[in-house]
Amino acid sequence: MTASPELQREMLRQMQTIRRFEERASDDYHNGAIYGVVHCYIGEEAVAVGVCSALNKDDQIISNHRGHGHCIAKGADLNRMMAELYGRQDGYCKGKGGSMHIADFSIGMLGANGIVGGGLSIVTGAGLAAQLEGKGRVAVCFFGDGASNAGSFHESLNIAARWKLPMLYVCEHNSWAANTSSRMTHARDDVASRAAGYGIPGVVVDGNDVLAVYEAATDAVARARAGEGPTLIECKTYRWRAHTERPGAADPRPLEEIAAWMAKDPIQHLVDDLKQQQGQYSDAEFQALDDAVMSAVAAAVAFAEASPFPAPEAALDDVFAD
Amino acid sequence: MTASPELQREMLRQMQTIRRFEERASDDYHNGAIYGVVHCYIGEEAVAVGVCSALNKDDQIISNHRGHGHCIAKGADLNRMMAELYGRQDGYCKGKGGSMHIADFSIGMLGANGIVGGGLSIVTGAGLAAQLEGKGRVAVCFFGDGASNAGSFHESLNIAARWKLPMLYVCEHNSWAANTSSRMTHARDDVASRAAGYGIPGVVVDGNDVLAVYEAATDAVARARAGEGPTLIECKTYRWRAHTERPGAADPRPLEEIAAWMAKDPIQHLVDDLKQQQGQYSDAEFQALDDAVMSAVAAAVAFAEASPFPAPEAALDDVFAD
Amino acid sequence: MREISYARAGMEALVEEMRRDPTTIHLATDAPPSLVEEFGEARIRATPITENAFSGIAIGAAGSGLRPIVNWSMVTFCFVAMDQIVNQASKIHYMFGGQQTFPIVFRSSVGGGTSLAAQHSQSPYSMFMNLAGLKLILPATPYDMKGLLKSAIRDNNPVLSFESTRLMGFKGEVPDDDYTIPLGVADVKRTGSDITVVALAWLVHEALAAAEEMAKEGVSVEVVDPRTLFPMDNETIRASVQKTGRLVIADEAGPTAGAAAEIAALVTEDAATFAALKAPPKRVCALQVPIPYSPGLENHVFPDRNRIIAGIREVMAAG
Amino acid sequence: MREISYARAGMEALVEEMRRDPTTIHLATDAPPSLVEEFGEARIRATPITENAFSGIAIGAAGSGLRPIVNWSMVTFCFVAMDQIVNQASKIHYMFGGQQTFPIVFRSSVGGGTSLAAQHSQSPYSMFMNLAGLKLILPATPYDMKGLLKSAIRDNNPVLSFESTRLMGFKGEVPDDDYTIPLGVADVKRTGSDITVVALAWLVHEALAAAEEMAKEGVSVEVVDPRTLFPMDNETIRASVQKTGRLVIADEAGPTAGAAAEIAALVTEDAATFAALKAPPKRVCALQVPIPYSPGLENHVFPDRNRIIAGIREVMAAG
Ligand SMILES: Cc1ncc(C[n+]2csc(CCOP(=O)(O)OP(=O)(O)O)c2C)c(N)n1
Ligand SMILES: Cc1ncc(C[n+]2csc(CCOP(=O)(O)OP(=O)(O)O)c2C)c(N)n1
Ligand SMILES: [Mg+2]
Ligand SMILES: [Mg+2]
Repeated sequence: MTASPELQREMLRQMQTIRRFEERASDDYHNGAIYGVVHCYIGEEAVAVGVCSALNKDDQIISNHRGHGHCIAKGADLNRMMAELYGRQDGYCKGKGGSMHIADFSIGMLGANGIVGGGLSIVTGAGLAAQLEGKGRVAVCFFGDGASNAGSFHESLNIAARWKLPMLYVCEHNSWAANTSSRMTHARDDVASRAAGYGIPGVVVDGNDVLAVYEAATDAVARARAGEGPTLIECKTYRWRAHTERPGAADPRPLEEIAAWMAKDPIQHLVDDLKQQQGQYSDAEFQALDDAVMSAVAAAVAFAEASPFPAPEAALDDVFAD
Repeated sequence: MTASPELQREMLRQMQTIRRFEERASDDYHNGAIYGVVHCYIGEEAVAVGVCSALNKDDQIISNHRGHGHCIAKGADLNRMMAELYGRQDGYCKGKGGSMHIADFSIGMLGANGIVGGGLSIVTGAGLAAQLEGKGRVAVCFFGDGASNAGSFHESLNIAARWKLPMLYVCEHNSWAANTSSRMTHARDDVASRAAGYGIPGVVVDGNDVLAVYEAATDAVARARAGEGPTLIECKTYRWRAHTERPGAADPRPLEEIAAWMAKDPIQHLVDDLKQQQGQYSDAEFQALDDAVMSAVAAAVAFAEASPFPAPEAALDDVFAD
Repeated sequence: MREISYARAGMEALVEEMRRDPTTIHLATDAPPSLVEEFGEARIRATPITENAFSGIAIGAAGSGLRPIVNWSMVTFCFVAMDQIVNQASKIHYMFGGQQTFPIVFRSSVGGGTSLAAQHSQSPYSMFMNLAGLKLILPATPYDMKGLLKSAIRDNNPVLSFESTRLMGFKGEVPDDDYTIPLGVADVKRTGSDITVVALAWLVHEALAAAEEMAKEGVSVEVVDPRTLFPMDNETIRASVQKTGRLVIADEAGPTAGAAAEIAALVTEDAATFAALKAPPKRVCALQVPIPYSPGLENHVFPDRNRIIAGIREVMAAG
Repeated sequence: MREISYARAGMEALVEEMRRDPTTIHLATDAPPSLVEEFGEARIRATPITENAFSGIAIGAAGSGLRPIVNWSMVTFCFVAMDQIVNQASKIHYMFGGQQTFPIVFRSSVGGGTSLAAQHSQSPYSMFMNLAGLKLILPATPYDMKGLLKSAIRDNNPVLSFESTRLMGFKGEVPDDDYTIPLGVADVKRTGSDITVVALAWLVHEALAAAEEMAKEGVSVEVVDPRTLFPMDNETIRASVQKTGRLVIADEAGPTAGAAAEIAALVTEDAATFAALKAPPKRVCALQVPIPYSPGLENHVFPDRNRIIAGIREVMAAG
């Protein structure tokens, strides 16, 4: 299925939001307002947005350590995201989680996760719940090429395939796991080639083409809702920035490789598509979009700054539920 | 490569030894001389014997909870095996291990293992050591269809394939993991179909035909010694007995299924082959072989009975090496 | 009152709670036929041998509105799933700011005594005590098993239920009607005035036997069973030791940084209890070694009523 | 003497031992370029993100004649590998009757203080203390790091090296020549006569600062650093407490069944030490919660010099 013009514009807005949000998060991390660690998704926006555009609000996703893009694409509130990064009371996790643990169960965002491969089985449990509920919900796992080598990938895909769970496993293949190239770690570079062993479709997509991602996801969602089981979608993409924003950390990736991928900017790609398809899309229109996005990010920062730090004793709350 | 007549007779001797050894172990378990748990390999003898016949003494294997067959095929001493089952001082593990933990590092038998999937990575480390040593040694993993769904299968095969380790991964597909049918647990029943995802050969063999297993193993060993990396060999076979020898334990397997597989007895299969190929092989010859095997088993029992129980305080030894 | 076994009591708790609440599901490598018959294959899932995956599946299902009950079978197998327990289940409610509950029970059998050797004879509950975010139960009788397991299933947090291998066939009185035992409440299994024995699981029964024996010598032994390891009922334990002034702790696990160490520490760090102590508290635990196979070796490693008696005598003699 | 950082001291130990023994290999998800350059890709393996597999690979390689050094990076990631640690590495020498040695070092960083939240701020060393069959080191200075890590690499058993995140940049004197520190020997980091503080890793330095502070008030604090958690140097700890009669235990981990509980128990169960105690021993540990992200919350959870001082005052006041 192809995306309507409106949907394409919405996709563009989301991608630009992810980018601007993270540019700001990176700045604020470097100037000390955000703590711990920040992993940026910039360059990979088309994957989260393409997939989530094919979902309903009550469908569920799970993310990994690089979670801002997935959150935003699933509809998370920028204010509460930024407040969480700022470690404030009104953050999604009341300041307990930070960048690596943002979740919003009310919109089906089951959380970022600091453990590579950790989310694969958890979201498979959401797929099981969806199947038992029988209302056609689907569950989606976002994970990296690095995670695809973890045992939990194999265990989860085999179970989901055997139980015909309504799921999408979306591998964001950016060719690097921290500072290790996937050429060092993958017996076969195409992760999708593993799908055959589970008797499920394995699809390779240009992960910088949001419309291609959307189409692949739409097909897989239809398959899942029809009770035909999971699909493995491998999106070839690239992160523009180092593994984390930590100043001075090594980044062994060749500069030409980075430059080549930056030339394939997913946002520019969609802008070009829009211009081509619908002659009327203009630079001015994009500028207006970006202005709106920038205001939303600025508002999120203002919200975060206005939110108090949690009281120290709040550290003792939420260990157990009632 | 086809096995020489002498080798075929040796294979027959080993298979018959496994069977008679375990018949005795089962009896002695039921009469209380052997403790804990005993998992019998009877019906699957052709796998261990076919594979180990393709190995040298300094090649290494690892086993699982169903380990007697692998031990015997790799050349373990029946006396010390039986003494271990009897919990005696002269057992392979000085009475500390029992059936699930027999090992003999001096013959490249890296141990039985009570954790399903636990041995897959350990033996991959032996393969790494063999590669670094550079003397052409290979390492072999025996594991069940149940283990093939564990994360360690995926992690280990991907690494072995990527590093081109000199290894054989031998799946003993007996269609059951304890009381659960592989139809319930495998998205695709053929485990070998997963090899393609790692870019390595995946071979399916009649696991009750020792000569077929031997040929497949010989090819894979040659490939491994040539530095071309691992092979996944799936042997279709069946266990004749319940999952463990525990009296009264449930065995949900259909009687017809058991009967059908018993009709494909791997020992009878080789006897028939020998008779056909070498008209001279006679029932009398087989009888003589069996007599010799029975004496060896009886001698092992006598050895075990003569060996003392370890002193209670020996429980404190061997926690740490010097 | 009717008597049923410890294993049966666990099964009754499970079945009754699964009847009570249709959002409960059961995940294990084995799908017990009686459960499949009553609840169907949709709710009773036979999983591949993937403790890591099906423990994670339980977490995701719990976060999506179900109440999973996982059976790892032996505790041994949970180590394959440890990432999901340590990094996810124990922290997920907290690190997401309490926005979602994760009601899950993870059942497993613990302990030795059946010649299953090192891997299959483990009592590692203390490993989970130092983690925050998990509740831990360790029942010693059929009555406690049923009541605690029901509470665990109704609890909105991940609860680990450690069930003693040695007690599976042990019979005891269990009422017919529905009852629960609150988590975090110890049980004084025998009252006494001279010395407190805090005993866990199988060793509760060995301690009771030891108490019987010591009574003949005129020593009055109080036996306290914490039943829940986290939260631990510090008050009941301290009150008992304040009364008796003496403490022996009996645990089938090794002593080092074990539940027994925690019990010793919680008693001695409390000013009033410390002041009441007449002698050093004593741990009667397994020897700090892996568990060997051969019965003579294995028996040498585990504590039993005789070692508890020796421990009681030692403490009585000390002050 | 030259001063180098704690992290650098670890790297020196690794490099020197890898030069010394060509059977050593290094396994981690990251292959540090300097190591690859010196030792080559064959010995310095960049693994996929498969802590379970590469920990198992280390065991098999060790059993086949190599001496693997594994770096899990954060201790967090070892939970994926727990089956290989708990069910295999700790038991394999014993359950095979001692027929083969398994010389392996598993390195990881522990602790909090860097706003990395619950999963990435763990100090779970006590989980491994209750297991039998593993040696455990926890160095607090560059000197100890280098000497202990060298001993660990030369040891013929699996050794877990827990290395404090907070101390990575901490500098201290380290001699140029080869030296080792035997496993199982505690170090009295400061002598004193009024109270003993047994402190671990980062808290050794906080305890020293607290001691300095208390000296101004005329309280003489002895600071003991066990350095090795298993085997624990019971003698040195007990001797110190027998001298001072008072004990505070400072640990960045939570108290429950933690290393601090073990230290409390080993002190109080010893008759002579128990007799010498003037006040209840006190644990100054992290609060028993997962570690939160926001700095104010995180600081509230961890112990520091101020809480140690408060603990010392409390114990001094008690008797
Ligand atoms: C089990 C585990 N091991 C190691 C790490 C450290 N780590 C964090 S992110 C990362 C790389 C992940 O690569 P990939 O899955 O490809 O995701 P990407 O960062 O490329 O998006 C590593 C090794 C971890 N978080 N979890
Ligand atoms: C991790 C783990 N989970 C569960 C078990 C219990 N268990 C022992 S053997 C077995 C079945 C193994 O099946 P398979 O691998 O096919 O080997 P087979 O017994 O058929 O030879 C199970 C579930 C175990 N030993 N380890
Ligand atoms: Mg990647
Ligand atoms: Mg099987």
